Amino acid sequence: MNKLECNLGKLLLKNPITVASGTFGSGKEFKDFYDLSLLGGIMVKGTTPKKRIGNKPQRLVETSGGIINSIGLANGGVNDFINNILPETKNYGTEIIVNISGGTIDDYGYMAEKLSIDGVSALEVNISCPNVKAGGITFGTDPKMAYEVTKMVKNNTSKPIIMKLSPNVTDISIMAQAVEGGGADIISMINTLIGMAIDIEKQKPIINNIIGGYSGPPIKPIALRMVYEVYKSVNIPIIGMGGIMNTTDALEFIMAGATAISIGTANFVDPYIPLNIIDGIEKFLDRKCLKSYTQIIGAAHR
Amino acid sequence: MNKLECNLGKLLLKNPITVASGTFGSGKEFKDFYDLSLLGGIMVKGTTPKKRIGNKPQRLVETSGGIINSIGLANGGVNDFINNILPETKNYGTEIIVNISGGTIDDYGYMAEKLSIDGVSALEVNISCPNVKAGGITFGTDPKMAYEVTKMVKNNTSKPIIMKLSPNVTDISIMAQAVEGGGADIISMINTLIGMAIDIEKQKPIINNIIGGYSGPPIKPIALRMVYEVYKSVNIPIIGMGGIMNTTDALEFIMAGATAISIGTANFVDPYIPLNIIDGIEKFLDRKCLKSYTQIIGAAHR
Amino acid sequence: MIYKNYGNIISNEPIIKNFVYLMIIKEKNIANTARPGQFIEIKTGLIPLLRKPISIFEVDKEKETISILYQVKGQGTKNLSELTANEKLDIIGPLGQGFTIKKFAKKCLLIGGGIGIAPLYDLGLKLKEAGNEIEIILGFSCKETSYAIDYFSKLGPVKIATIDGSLGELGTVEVILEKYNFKDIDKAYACGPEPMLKYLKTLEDEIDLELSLEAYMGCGVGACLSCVCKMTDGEYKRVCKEGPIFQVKEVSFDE
Amino acid sequence: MIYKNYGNIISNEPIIKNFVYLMIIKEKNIANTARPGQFIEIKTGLIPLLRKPISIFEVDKEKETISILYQVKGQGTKNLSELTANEKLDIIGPLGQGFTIKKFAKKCLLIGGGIGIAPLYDLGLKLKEAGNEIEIILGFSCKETSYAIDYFSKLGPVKIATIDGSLGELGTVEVILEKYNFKDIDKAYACGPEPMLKYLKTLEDEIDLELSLEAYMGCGVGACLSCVCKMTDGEYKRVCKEGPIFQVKEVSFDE
Ligand SMILES: Cc1cc2nc3c(=O)[nH]c(=O)nc-3n(C[C@H](O)[C@H](O)[C@H](O)COP(=O)(O)OP(=O)(O)OC[C@H]3O[C@@H](n4cnc5c(N)ncnc54)[C@H](O)[C@@H]3O)c2cc1C
Ligand SMILES: Cc1cc2nc3c(=O)[nH]c(=O)nc-3n(C[C@H](O)[C@H](O)[C@H](O)COP(=O)(O)OP(=O)(O)OC[C@H]3O[C@@H](n4cnc5c(N)ncnc54)[C@H](O)[C@@H]3O)c2cc1C
Ligand SMILES: Cc1cc2nc3c(=O)[nH]c(=O)nc-3n(C[C@H](O)[C@H](O)[C@H](O)COP(=O)(O)O)c2cc1C
Ligand SMILES: Cc1cc2nc3c(=O)[nH]c(=O)nc-3n(C[C@H](O)[C@H](O)[C@H](O)COP(=O)(O)O)c2cc1C
Ligand code: FES
Ligand code: FES
Repeated sequence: MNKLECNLGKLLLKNPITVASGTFGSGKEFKDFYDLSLLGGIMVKGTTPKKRIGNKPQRLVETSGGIINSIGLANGGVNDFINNILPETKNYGTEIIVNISGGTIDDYGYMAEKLSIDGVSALEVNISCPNVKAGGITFGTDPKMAYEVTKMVKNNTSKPIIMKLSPNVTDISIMAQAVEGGGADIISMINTLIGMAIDIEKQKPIINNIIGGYSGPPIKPIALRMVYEVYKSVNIPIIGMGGIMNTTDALEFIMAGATAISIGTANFVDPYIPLNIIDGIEKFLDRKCLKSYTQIIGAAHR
Repeated sequence: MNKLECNLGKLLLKNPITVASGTFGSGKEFKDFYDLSLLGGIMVKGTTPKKRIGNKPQRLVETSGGIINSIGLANGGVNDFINNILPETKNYGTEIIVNISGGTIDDYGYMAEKLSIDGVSALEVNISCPNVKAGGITFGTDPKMAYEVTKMVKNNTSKPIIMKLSPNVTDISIMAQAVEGGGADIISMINTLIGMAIDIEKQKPIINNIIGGYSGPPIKPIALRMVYEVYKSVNIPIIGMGGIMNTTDALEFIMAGATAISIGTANFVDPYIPLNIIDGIEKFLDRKCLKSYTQIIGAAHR
Repeated sequence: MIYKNYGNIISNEPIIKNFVYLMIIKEKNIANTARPGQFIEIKTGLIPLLRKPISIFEVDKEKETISILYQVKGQGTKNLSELTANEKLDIIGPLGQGFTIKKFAKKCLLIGGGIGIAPLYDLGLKLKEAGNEIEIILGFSCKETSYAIDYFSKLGPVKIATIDGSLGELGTVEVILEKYNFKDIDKAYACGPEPMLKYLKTLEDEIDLELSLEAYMGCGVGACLSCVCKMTDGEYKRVCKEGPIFQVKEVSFDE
Repeated sequence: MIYKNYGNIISNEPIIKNFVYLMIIKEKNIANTARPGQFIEIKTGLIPLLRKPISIFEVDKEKETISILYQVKGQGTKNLSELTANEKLDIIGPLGQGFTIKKFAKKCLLIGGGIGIAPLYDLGLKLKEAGNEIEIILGFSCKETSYAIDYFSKLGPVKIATIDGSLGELGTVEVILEKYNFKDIDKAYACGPEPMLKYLKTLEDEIDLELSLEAYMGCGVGACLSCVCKMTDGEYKRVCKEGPIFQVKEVSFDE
């Protein structure tokens, strides 16, 4: 048996290492570096019902050892994705997980239905975006709205659905239970924390959108704690992410309760990090004489 | 006029640089390094109604460029503080701000009354602790409980009261408005974020208490964003903190809306950081030809 | 093809200490494939986390080296300046699109402001190789902080402007361009600070101009969409992928 | 008095490369006031953020130097090992309480396990100065990873145990202590890994023993309450302030 075979219920990955939405494009940009079929899966850049040009730059800045971004979900829209991107991603030999975002609950249903097609292995539902009908409150910070989005997606697709939790909440377990109740097959977590940086010379926020999503190494302890909490609260598998840079980080997430992990910001630092982690986990298992990485999922709870 | 004179409403500081509760003891431990009267104020280590021995070690670990701690509010209790610590702190020539914690709302009232004595310049109310009567929900994550604590403290003291907000909430503005409504004179923010770290060799959480408070440079962008948001939501002054290591960090907080700032984890790295920042802010003001640092409070909002 | 390789530092010398450095790096694949205007992304140390985009200053295919000319700004470029010969350098490249290179009927003009001169030197060499005559305009803050003029002198006549007038004309490259006779020029190329580029935009009808733009980069390979700049048609393009070279008429500097 | 000063590194030599190093630092104030058993907190680089507690291995008041003997474990000690002579070192110290030093009626025994031998050498020197005779027991994993034995040989007879038996007796210091005749010993001092300390705790009625403890430190000066260890009376004491030296009877290793 393959030591790294990864069973996420309705979704099977050849290994538990995926790359996080928004940090890997559709994969194309990384093809020069390595054979994408080595990855467990690719979460493609967030897709929306219609084309979005995204936010005014400056969209990204490094701060405090991490980065803040506010891209504004720039993308060509779901039709463009289906017509122009999906045909290529089908050939990558890895699971293609499409990350979807919307401004209304109906948007999510529309996207789910549209994407219930060949070449899409699963849908990852980004609920860290504002509900335009609820005064801009983020779907992912209100358990009822998160539940509604989950149910809507569930009702419009038979693909495995991965609900992606926002960490900007008081109680992450309540959010996890809400999406589990709504029919989520898998939880991915965490999305970015909200942060900002100020240019003291200009006396202005650096990111044009003022605030942005904070990611990278600094958010790891928070992400890890949340995975640990959610593992105790739900019965569906977790894809853990947030600042994973190396094998140790990845193993921490697995021991906290993640069945798979996702590499985000690290892809900018060194595109080979996902492969290094696959290799590193194999070596760790060998050193500990373990037959499958699944033996250490949630180990820190014992 | 003194460029750094700091007016927090009922509380006046000679300069806006204070040191954060739990990172500076009662000041005594830093007396060898410099004259404590140079500081704007000292937030002393958290005090509780009764003596607490604190959590089992390991209580602290460095991770991801910051630290996680779970000291467990170890302290001698409020009477010990009044009898054995306050007589000494009175001579430091700086404002002594007593940080109080409790397990019930009455605890806070009791502490507020007890500490309404000479030598105490203000009370800083730590609401990042569990309410034992409400199933362990943290006071600082529920606006109603935060409001109740504020009112209770207010009713039991005429000292200026500083409500210290927890960042582990969905909407920090609601919390800020709740304590303002309860009668808070000042807000201090942020307390630590909840984080964890796992020892992959032992396959166990590193901190004995499993989770702990995450502080230091990595939390700065989150703290800054929260100060920025709260500045827009309330009319009382803010003492900003969270990962401040140098003059630039301090100025960012001031421009985000903080009237004073507090240095925490940085004291462990270099005890002279508070003095370096006082000096650095003066130089910045000179360079920009500003007469008072108050001219840049909230500058990033303009 | 984009490579991620460890180059070997051949030398790293200050042109002006703590300010501008020239580093020569041996890296076969990048040296063999890079075109003028392209850049590399360098991991300068543990912190900063992100790689830093730096233009290719010169390529020596025979020696299989590239060189970079860089200015120390913050931690990343400071780290770079502290590296020494024989150390390894983690680089990704070549990245982005290059400048147009061909034989033009009339002369070519290179316009560089400050460290923006960096991508223009290799361009000049290749334009010359292609049989073009070249004129150069460079702008610096003052004589003491001017550099690499000797390199450009090898390409053709150099005009200089400094803000304090300590070298060449007093002012920015604008003062030279205002009275410049573009009749002999078929094609111009420019790189420099934003005010300079905005000024050049006003000349778009007088002169056929390619600009090398800067933008804050996350990935450098087109994946993160952070490095965009606005086009006249309202769309955003990626400086790291469709750029850093753009036609002046394409780009919009209105916010 | 606690000082925060920049010491000057006189030398930093591997005793065993990538494993154990000896660094000599010139810092007048600490050299003049440090007592055996005290330690310093060193800022080893940008990352790790926290200072690292390291015992004082030897003091030379005349030369105004202190030395440290340290083992490379993670990033902090790795940073230390890469420093070279004439670099500055940001240190705070001397910290904590020292060992008891006086003239005892009978002999003194030093018991060190691994890098735990570090605080014992200066102690031995000062005990000898005070007129005591000294015996030493040291434990290592194997011959190849043993070190500094030559230093201790200057103090008195040294007995050694190694886990693999490649030097001295086979096993830990326990195998030597089990058959040790404590009759001639008035006072013992120990520092080493936790299992060794726990074993020594079982000897508390046989021998008057002082232990040097370790605990994860935040501030190093008594302010953060992170470095505590349990006492037999149920209270916690701070290793950095009341310690690192404790009487074996005070401390509790339960749980
Ligand atoms: C395509 C391109 C080519 C460049 N070529 C050169 C060159 O040949 N020589 C040279 O000296 N400089 C060049 N730069 C600029 C160089 O990238 C920045 O000076 C450098 O990143 C500064 O990093 P720092 O850590 O030293 O300073 P910081 O203090 O981090 O930043 C100083 C300024 O540099 C810019 N900067 C910082 N990080 C990035 C980033 N990740 N991406 C883009 N800009 C950033 C920002 O505007 C920032 O305000 C180029 C930039 C781009 C986009
Ligand atoms: C009072 C005291 C005296 C010491 N004297 C010596 C000495 O003379 N020579 C020597 O080689 N070592 C000594 N140590 C141990 C030394 O402090 C650690 O080996 C060092 O901190 C490891 O840091 P690192 O970054 O290299 O490794 P890391 O990978 O960070 O840690 C390795 C292990 O070292 C310990 N450690 C890490 N950080 C700290 C910290 N801030 N405080 C306490 N322990 C920590 C932890 O147990 C950790 O598991 C002493 C420790 C204490 C408490
Ligand atoms: C530039 C950038 C763009 C992102 N875009 C998306 C997105 O479109 N949809 C989404 O769900 N998450 C997005 N994310 C969040 C990441 O997928 C991931 O959850 C987060 O960055 C934490 O992981 P990391 O610390 O490893 O980067 C983005 C992150 C970054 C840095
Ligand atoms: C070791 C330690 C102990 C702390 N103890 C307290 C405390 O008793 N009461 C309190 O309100 N905050 C406490 N804090 C939180 C700090 O006062 C501060 O809010 C937080 O650390 C963020 O600032 P920093 O990143 O500058 O450290 C403690 C923090 C640390 C690191
Ligand atoms: S830097 Fe990521 S798309 Fe250009
Ligand atoms: S390390 Fe802070 S009290 Fe000992």
